[in-house]
Amino acid sequence: GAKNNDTGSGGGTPTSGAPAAGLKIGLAYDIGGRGDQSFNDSAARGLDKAKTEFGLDVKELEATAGETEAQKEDRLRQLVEGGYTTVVAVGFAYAEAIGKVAKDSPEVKFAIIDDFTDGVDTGANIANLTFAEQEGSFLVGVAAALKSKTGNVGFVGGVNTPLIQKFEVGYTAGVKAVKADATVQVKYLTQPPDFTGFNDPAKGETAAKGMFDAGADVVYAAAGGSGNGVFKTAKANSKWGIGVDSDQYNQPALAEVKDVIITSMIKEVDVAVYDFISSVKNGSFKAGQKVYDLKAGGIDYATSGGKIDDIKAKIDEYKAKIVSGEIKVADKK
Amino acid sequence: MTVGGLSVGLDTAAAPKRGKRASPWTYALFAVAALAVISLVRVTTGATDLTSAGTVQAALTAAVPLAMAALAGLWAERAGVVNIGLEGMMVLGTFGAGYAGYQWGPWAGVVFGLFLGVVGGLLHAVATVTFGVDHIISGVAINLLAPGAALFMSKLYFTDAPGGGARQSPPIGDAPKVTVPGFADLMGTIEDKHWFLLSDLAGVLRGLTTQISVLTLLAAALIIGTGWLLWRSAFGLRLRSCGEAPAAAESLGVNVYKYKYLAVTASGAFAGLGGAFFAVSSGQFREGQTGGRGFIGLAAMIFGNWRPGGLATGAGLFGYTDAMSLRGSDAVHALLLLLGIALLVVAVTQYRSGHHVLSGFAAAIGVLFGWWFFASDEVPPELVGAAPYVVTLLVLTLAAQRLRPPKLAGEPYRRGQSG
Amino acid sequence: MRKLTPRSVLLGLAAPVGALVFAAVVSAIILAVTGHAPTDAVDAMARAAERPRTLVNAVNSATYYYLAAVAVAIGFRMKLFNIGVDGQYRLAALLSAALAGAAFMEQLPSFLRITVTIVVAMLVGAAWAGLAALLKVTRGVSEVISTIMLNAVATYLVSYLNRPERLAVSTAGSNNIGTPKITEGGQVAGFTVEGSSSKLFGLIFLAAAVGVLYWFVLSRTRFGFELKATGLSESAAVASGVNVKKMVVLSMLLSGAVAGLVGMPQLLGSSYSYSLDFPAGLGFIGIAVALLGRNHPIGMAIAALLWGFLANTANSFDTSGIPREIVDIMQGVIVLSVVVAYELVRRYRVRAEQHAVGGALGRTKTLEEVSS
Amino acid sequence: MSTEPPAAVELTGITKRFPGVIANSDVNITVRAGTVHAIVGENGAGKSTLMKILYGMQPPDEGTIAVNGAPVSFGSPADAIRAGIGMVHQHFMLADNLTVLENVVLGSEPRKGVALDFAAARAKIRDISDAYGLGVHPDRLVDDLGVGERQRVEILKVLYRGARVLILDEPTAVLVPQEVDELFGNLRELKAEGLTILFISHKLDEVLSVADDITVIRRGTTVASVSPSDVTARELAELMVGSALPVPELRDSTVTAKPVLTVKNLTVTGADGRLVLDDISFTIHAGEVLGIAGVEGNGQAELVEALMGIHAPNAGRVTLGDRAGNQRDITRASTRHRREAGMGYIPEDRHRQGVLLEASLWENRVLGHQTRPPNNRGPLLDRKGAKADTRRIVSEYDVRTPSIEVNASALSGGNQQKLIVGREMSGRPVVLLASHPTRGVDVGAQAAIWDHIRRARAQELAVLLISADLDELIGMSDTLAVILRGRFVAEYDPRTVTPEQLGSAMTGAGKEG
Ligand SMILES: Nc1ncnc2c1ncn2[C@@H]1O[C@H](COP(=O)(O)OP(=O)(O)OP(=O)(O)O)[C@@H](O)[C@H]1O
Ligand SMILES: Nc1ncnc2c1ncn2[C@@H]1O[C@H](COP(=O)(O)OP(=O)(O)OP(=O)(O)O)[C@@H](O)[C@H]1O
Ligand SMILES: [Mg+2]
Ligand SMILES: [Mg+2]
Repeated sequence: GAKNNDTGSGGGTPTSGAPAAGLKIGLAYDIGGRGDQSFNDSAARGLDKAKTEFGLDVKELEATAGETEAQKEDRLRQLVEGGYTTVVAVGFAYAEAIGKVAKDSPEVKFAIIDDFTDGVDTGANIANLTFAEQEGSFLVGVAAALKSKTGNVGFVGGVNTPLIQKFEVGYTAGVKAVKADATVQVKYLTQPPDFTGFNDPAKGETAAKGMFDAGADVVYAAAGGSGNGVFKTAKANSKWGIGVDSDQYNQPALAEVKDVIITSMIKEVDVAVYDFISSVKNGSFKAGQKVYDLKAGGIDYATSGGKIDDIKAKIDEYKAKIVSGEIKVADKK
Repeated sequence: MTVGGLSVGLDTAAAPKRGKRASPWTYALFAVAALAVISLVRVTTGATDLTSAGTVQAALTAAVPLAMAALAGLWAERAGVVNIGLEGMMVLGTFGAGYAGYQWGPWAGVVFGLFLGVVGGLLHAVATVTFGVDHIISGVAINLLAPGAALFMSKLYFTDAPGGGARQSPPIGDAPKVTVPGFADLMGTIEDKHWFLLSDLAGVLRGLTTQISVLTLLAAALIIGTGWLLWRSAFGLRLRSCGEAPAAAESLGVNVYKYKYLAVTASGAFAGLGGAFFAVSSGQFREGQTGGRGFIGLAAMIFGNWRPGGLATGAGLFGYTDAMSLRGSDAVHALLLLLGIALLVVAVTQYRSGHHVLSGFAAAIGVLFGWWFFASDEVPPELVGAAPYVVTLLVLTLAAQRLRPPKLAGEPYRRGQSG
Repeated sequence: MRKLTPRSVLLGLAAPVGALVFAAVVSAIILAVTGHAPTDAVDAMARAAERPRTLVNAVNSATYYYLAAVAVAIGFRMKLFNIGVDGQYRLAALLSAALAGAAFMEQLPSFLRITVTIVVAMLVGAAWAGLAALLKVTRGVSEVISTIMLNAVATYLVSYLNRPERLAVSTAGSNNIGTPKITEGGQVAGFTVEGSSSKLFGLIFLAAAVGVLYWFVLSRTRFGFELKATGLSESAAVASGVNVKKMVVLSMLLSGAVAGLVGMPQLLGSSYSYSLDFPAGLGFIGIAVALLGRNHPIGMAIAALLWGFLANTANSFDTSGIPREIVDIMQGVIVLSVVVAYELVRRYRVRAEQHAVGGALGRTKTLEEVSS
Repeated sequence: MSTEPPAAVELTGITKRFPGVIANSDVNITVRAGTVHAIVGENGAGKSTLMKILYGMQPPDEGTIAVNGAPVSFGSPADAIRAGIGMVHQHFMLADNLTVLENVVLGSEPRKGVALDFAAARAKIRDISDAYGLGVHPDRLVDDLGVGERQRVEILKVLYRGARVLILDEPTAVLVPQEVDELFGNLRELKAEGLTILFISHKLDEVLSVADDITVIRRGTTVASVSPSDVTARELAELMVGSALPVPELRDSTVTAKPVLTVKNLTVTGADGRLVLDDISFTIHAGEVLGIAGVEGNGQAELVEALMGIHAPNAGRVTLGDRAGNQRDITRASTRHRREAGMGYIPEDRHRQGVLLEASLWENRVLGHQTRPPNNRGPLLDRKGAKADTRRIVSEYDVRTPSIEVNASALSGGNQQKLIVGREMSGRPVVLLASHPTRGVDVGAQAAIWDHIRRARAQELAVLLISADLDELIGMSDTLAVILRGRFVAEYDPRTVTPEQLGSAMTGAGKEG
């Protein structure tokens, strides 16, 4: 029934190039949804910004743990059927589903965050918004190595997935780039399909404490909500932590421990979402992969709190090298 | 029925030997011997984390909610009600602690978490005691209901709260922590010397005296208090009689329903407290933060033979291995050697008491672990986390199953139906 | 299974219907109290029920819920609590997916390839469950604990194996990771349903066959009788020549084998690969469905369909602005109220039965009759 | 009459209805203070129900209770206890996992603050135990006690609460004569102290020997109040059932020379390493009943379980002969093989081993015979065949039930027992292990069960009979052996032996034989 929506979406011809008036945006979140204070929230911020600016009609749906692809697909289809002609899927779990739905609804513009798999979620009406997390992680790795007095730093990953491994790989490379003989302790809190590792500050605390006890003095928490535990124990032990996804120094929930957060690896999902919506809005939609990396400004590191002011120049040096392509950061071990 | 319905297999393990219970000295001696073995492994492998204060502290933190869940199970089952809904009640506790905690401080959180646990317990009591519903079914229903309700309420109350979100509460302050001044430092100095046995003992003691949350102390008091109340008081005798022979209790004028209600409600309270402990110690409520610990708590209770000391040991063992697997990977690698040695010791003792098959089995696994230790530098990181589960399974397999569950736990009971 | 009379049918329906109404009322109250319109929820469900795609998805979900429930029920019938269906099916799905996706399998004719995949899944599930059975009969380890532990161990094992250097392949640009995709010959074709983009799982017939087999074995065979007898009274079963140890091992193996099937409809009918987003936690849903369906082959089927429908209406609730968590709450309330209702009906039945027995005995005679 | 002290207990117009049954209807009983008052009646006559009403466990639908002349109304046993009434139940009401002390003080614990005052409790229990010669040790686990001791713990429980009126519901069913004598000694002592005792028993000679007054209950109502000096056991029985008392006896010997069950040097050790069966040897021939007498807990249960293959023996040999006389070693055979080879089994505890309470009667017919026609066809159940055969058993063995589809739990104990006997006989056994086949069964059913055993014996059935009822043992056996502490200590000719001789051999007091 995809054809029926042609009139519903304002009567415009659904080809790229023609700006649509009164855009209806559907957003399908990953597990956690709006309010997860992390990845999904970041996407929500982008949506909110677009909404206030363009006055959109939006619909937000979220995933449940343990659901199947059919349910994800159903979610996207419900959005399409509801007349939402611009659909954003947050998270790689939507890869297969978006591929199928997009094929059936060529008039709808889709975007998927964090995935670009050829033949699965690619098509003329899909934008694949991916991030070079390894590059940002590299920079905070540099910061960690420069700040560390012991030459021993840590990485706490929430759940052992390829996505989080990207963070680890980049981080380790960053550390080694500064101090080749530095030790990087690595710990993942849980293994899939147990995704509680993103949600268990107590585990984060235990893991980080172990790292501090073993001589680390900076720990990078790529662990969603479990990062809170990392920062808490860093504070209790007068050590440092590094945040992830957004500038965690400024997160209200972390106000009490923010002075140990020296920097954060920023992944601008909000920017990606906003960019995508405005591209549809002004008719400049482009299918295919759009990489948000350091160069594109989709990835960055935070300086709030001023803890790394002394080494900022050094970090920026590395940043420039990555942007210029002089340093290539691998995203896999 | 609670051990899993069937009693088959229990006869194959050594039968419960009654008679004298081991004296405290025997236990102490056993503990020292075990520590010596661990120390030996620590010295040979250099994995200081095996007995470091940090490990002990982390083990305590991990063990406390488990112990609370196990204690909750103990209260219910001693009164004859199986409570598999612990997980759900813990979830209610985490939410309660988050809700009250961010508004009125951690203690309010503890109290309200406990209160919501009580609500869950009451629901279970109404279903099982009044309506005679199968205990397992009621528990499963509560496990379905509670997380849904918690998330539902969390979205309702926390979404717009400052620093909160749809799935997490705003931050709660932490409960106070205490350190024994002077002593802890002294132990620290000894620990750093890495002497055989002495440093290990110091590490353990330091872990037990440094930065201990008041909630941990509360939990310890509750475990001891439960032991006293259930086995030394008239109230406890009546409560236990409801799990052993409710008909007899009723015929002596004990109001069985009342005690079952009390026990299951208390069970809910303990589970809620365990949940609150999660929230308060990690600084906020988070959806799903109990992560199935209610079930592990139940396992700890069975492991501990429905006794406070036993369940504390079970929770401690699990907490210890869990803490170790989350901390360095070295310690888990060293654990392979430790397990190997322990299994060989078991093999020898079993051989001497005539259980040749079991002895051979233990020896084989022991050698396997030893070989794994020497043939590798580390346990694959994906497998490290399995340590607590594997160790629990191994201990259960090799320890004789001298379990004595309350006789009528899980059996529906109706007033005036006996005799 | 009793004789069907109008009264017994009515009694049989009273419990579930009454409970469903009660659950609906409770959910409505919760919604109303929290400022949502219960009518919106009804609306959303009605719309979901009209949408062929949702119905197909519901039936598809019910397919594996049902398999999980049967796996659980086999143990439950003899008071054996296989909490480990979850770990069993995940491990089985991973290993059989790796096998089915392997290049050499492509040589095989399609039917054989699918059969081998399914058989391997059953074997893996049975083996993992067999571990718990072994621990129980040789060492008396409670299967409740051992299966909880084995679930966790399976999680770690799966994540160890699901790596590019072991069984998985990683695809460029993808953040997912899983076994190689099963090519067409290894897939089970689904059924196209008019108006639905989802296909009905071809393996729905497998689930149905398992259900029929379950019914047949339990009610028509000696094995089933012995299973039930053991569940009702272990000591009486032993005295009657039932080898309970053997029964524990057998039923645990069977339960594990059926658990191994749980992942198959999804794997061979939709995912074609075991990856990070393969559905998890189905074992626990199976417990709820088995309990709700009272271990009865048809009861569980109805429960599975109900569960599947509720799970697939969550999206519709979301669209209507109703918090999707209400589904969990409804499910919990349904289980509780159904069992309470069953218990009340059961009590009524027992009284009626005693009444009948009393009547047959003709116990009450007058004093004159007695003394004459 | 007005000078007489008020009656200790007066039950007036008590009526109690259960679904489909009137358990008590207009019962009137007056119990004089300081007497032993016996209540007799067949199974299901309503004796226990009446006593439960007096003990506050069930409310009467109609009628009043007066204690010492004052009307009372009991909402729970606690009220009855307060009024000085104590009850020892038909089935033990003890928690196995608790100690004697805990069992005794439960519900009226001496306290020191919140704590249970163990010292005080222990002292008081010792005092009572010594005063009445009960010989009870407060700190033993009830699980470790024999039946006689448990009985005494039950009595101690009542005395501990200072009861003035004792209800004893079938206290002697599980006791041997010596224990019964001891118990009666205790009762007389209690009576001398001014206590009043309500006593229920199916053993009429006991009743006659100990009671001061006897009330006969029939079908829920009082039919007679007699004094023991005025009636004989036979007359009493006729009052109870309206027919003559059945006598267990075997008319003539059917013993053949064909050995059926041969046991050689059977030895079994218990879980704690103790010898529970020590070198037992015997042979039962076709058409022979071997009776085994013994105080409960001397190895009878282990013997039966070893013979049924439920527990493996440590040493010894068991051989079973079939109808053709072929001998087979079954020492290591499984329970199923033994059953298929022709062993029938009437267990002592029907609820534990005999029936599935929550299964229909026809499923209970299948139980234990699931591998043989008419219940199966290969691996499949033959539901039709099983149901038809169940109907046959129900009518042949007079099982009172409206249908074969009701659950076994709906049947009274006696009817359950008849079903079990019918089932085991239908398996065409070559040997029947019968443990207490008539325990707790009323006289009518008893006679029927004995009759069935007799008839099967005439057709060359070999029977191992274990019973606590010595009359039954003596009357039904061709040979009698006495078991004590796991050994056969004596053998008797049932035609010449007296219950007293048996009793002393069972307790190790006698040394003849
Ligand atoms: N507590 C109870 N609840 C329901 N029914 C009961 C109860 N007690 C007894 N009955 C019913 O009463 C009947 C027989 O009771 P009762 O136990 O007195 O029989 P009995 O012949 O004395 O058996 P037994 O010899 O085992 O004592 C059965 O129909 C049984 O179902
Ligand atoms: N709780 C109950 N529910 C239903 N019926 C019952 C219950 N208790 C007893 N009955 C009925 O009342 C009748 C009287 O039972 P009661 O136990 O008083 O008999 P009794 O005289 O003690 O028999 P026995 O000599 O076998 O002990 C039983 O046969 C049974 O049918
Ligand atoms: Mg009775
Ligand atoms: Mg009675």
